[in-house]
Amino acid sequence: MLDKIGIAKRIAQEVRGGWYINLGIGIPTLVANYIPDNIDVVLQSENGLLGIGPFPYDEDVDADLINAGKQTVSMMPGSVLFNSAESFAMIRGGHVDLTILGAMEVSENGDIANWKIPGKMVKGMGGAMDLVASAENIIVAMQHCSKSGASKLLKSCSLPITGIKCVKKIVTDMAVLDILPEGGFRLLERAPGVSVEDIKAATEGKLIVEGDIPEMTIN
Amino acid sequence: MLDKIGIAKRIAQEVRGGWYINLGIGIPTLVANYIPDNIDVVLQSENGLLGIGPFPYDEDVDADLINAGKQTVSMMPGSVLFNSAESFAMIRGGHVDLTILGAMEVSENGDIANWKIPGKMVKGMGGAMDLVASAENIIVAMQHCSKSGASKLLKSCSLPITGIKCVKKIVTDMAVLDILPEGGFRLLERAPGVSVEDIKAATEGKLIVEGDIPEMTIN
Amino acid sequence: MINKVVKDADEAVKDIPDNAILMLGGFGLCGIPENCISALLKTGVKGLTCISNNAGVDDFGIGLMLKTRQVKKMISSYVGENAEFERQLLAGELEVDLIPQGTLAERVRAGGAGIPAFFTPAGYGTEVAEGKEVREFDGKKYLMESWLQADFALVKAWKGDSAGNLVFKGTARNFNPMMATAGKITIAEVEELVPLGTLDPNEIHTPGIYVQRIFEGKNYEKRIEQRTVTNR
Amino acid sequence: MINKVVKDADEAVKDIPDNAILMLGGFGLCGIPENCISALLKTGVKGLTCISNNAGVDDFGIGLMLKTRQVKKMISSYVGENAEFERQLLAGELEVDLIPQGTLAERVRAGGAGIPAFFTPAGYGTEVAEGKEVREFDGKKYLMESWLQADFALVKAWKGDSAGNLVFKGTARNFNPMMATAGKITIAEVEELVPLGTLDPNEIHTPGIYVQRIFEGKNYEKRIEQRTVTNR
Repeated sequence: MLDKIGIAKRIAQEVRGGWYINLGIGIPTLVANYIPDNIDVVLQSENGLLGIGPFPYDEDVDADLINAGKQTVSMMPGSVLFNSAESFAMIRGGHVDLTILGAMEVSENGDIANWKIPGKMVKGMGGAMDLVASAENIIVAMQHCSKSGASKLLKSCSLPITGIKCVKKIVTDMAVLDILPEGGFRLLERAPGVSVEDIKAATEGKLIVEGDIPEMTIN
Repeated sequence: MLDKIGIAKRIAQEVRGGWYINLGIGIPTLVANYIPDNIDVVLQSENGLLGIGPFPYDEDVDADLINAGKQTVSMMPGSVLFNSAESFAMIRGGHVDLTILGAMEVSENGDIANWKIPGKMVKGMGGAMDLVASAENIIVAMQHCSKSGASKLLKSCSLPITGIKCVKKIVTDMAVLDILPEGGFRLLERAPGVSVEDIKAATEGKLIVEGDIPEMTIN
Repeated sequence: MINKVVKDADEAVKDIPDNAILMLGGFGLCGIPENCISALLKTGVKGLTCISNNAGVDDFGIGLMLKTRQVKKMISSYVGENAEFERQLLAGELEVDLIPQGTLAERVRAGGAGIPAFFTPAGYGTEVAEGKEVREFDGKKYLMESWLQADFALVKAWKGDSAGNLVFKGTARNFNPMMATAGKITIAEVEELVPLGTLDPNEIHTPGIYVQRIFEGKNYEKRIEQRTVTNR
Repeated sequence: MINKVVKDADEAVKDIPDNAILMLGGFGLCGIPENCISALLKTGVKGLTCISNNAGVDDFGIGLMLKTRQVKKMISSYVGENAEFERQLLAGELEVDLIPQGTLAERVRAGGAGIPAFFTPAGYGTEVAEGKEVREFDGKKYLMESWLQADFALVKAWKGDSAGNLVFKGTARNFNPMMATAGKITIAEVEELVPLGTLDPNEIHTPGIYVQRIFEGKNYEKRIEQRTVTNR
């Protein structure tokens, strides 16, 4: 089983040089820490920054420079600032190459639910609906099961959805899977110490297992 | 009868302090020269400049600073540069208070034709269709009649129109007229030496003459 | 140039009436019109509809106006981090309209740009699509969304001049430029009111044509929600 | 940062194929991609569709590509000042699609911003409205207009860096920023390629995310169409 950092590390392996990437709040934000230095990517923050740098040193903290998670950040040489309409023009216009975000549920046809739980206070979708409706390449970082052990990889989402048929790949604490165009979770890799049987048991949606499933390599 | 400068001077009297104004090519451009210094207005050029200044001194000419008529211009303290989408956002969004433009024909319900003559090479409408469809306040600067003596203030336009029901006021070499909401050219002023009878004879569309029509005062 | 300077926030907001529709710039607590909000607390105006990406926190930003019950409705993309907000919402004392963030930004831009409606893929297939026209372009489904306009837009900039030209700083820009275009009356508060002609015309983010009133604000707190640092 | 620098115009445009759809920045001869146009004259690519506000003059700008018969179709708002253009048009050798200038600017912006269609009042009631959907909002009539995208967008900026960030100068900005967003491949030529990190992030007009190739151009002529001066 992977911890959050393990999931972030594994997702970092999916990143290719030259990509512009939007990272959601939570585990996705951690991914930035594990992208190798020799891979040039640019991180986009939907509140208006291209080229998110590391957290600033204490004396450099600037209240006017935050990421979409409202954390103070820094800029890099070549960073750009812009307004929110321009930011979502980039997103909707397909200029962002990869979106990584968390999810509460994913369905076998690629639907994602991550914004609303009936009966709980609804905080809003923020930029998630724009991101999932626009991105060509979406990787979801999530736990395979809820705390009570229920699968979060489902035939169809039980929660209100954020977008339909949009998720391309999923990295959970147990596995890496992609979603086939015709539907279904195709198992690609197992987390260390997790068996195919474990994953089958933890996946409610259609799981496709073809051939030997290798164990992930995480440094 | 007014000459072009006379028309420009008369239109300048319509201008009020605090207005943002778009001036078309030709006579409208001349209007800027006759706005009194104590009236603060800002001229918008649809190619991306707010705050058009005078033509530059010879040594200050900059190929990268032109107006919509492609003439070299200067900027003023407080001028702003922007792109064409922003420029027409200002225009379409109703932020420009007055548009002054030329016309080949105007109809008694406020239609304007100023972009195309059948049989002649069509050069295009430029920004004219956006301007006339968007502006709340449009003043047309034009000759009352064509060179052959035909009226250009018509029941309905014979040329392809640029916009419908948009012209509010017309200043010609013979008269100042406004267009009534229910249709019709209401005569407001006569040019020096021009009689109401002259104007009646030169106006094909419905002309409304109420009471005494004063002669214009032009300095 | 046209002079739009007013004395202070009190003068700038004094004619905002009950039940006005407001836009307020900012993302979280970053780039919010702090002075205008303080002045509205003083005027006590009621029944406001606030279009703002977020709703502040309990004791800062729009949260302060929620506490005084001046807000009738929020139009936002995300409204977490606010206990009083949650209480009023669950008690049915507050209306909330949640809109995808990019759609919100674009609807505000459209409001300023004279575009009454446009198509976006955001929200297609979700409950956000309910009641909205769906149309397919090039094999993909889109929702029709309409413009948003406000009686008053309250924006916060870094620098500004008497003509209303504005420059923002860092990510405090966010929704402020679009909102500046979409208010019938746009009120800009700036950290520094600079002499006319000192802003480079090529570097102005919001042209003064969109701004009706401008003043230099005071005592900016600029509260940070998540102070994250790298240790040396 | 991602490095997008290519050697020169020849390298930048060498893969533009026959019958490509191009966007070319500029208003009149102001802010046009002079180096890219020269390079296209050399490649001899044919059958081009050029989306550009204007079509140059007989011996400069797009006019040069008209002379060599490389252009099949122009999509523009105004195409005067060009005798060869007129000749080809009247002879039926050239297609022309005339679009109101604001609609052109907004359609290009929409192409870059993922908005397949929007409503504008421009052209309602005129021949521009023929075949277009008309809809009423708040008592006013609007036309539905669709996005424009290009295989290659050729833009000209003042300064740029290796990440493709661009700053324009004066009114040479015009259509360039929107076109930069709407090309599948956007090629930027700049007067000065500056070291990464020297452009102020707060003053960049076109974020590098939109630009795929950038190079420093040479020998800019910057021809003036109407030299108007004030005498001392």
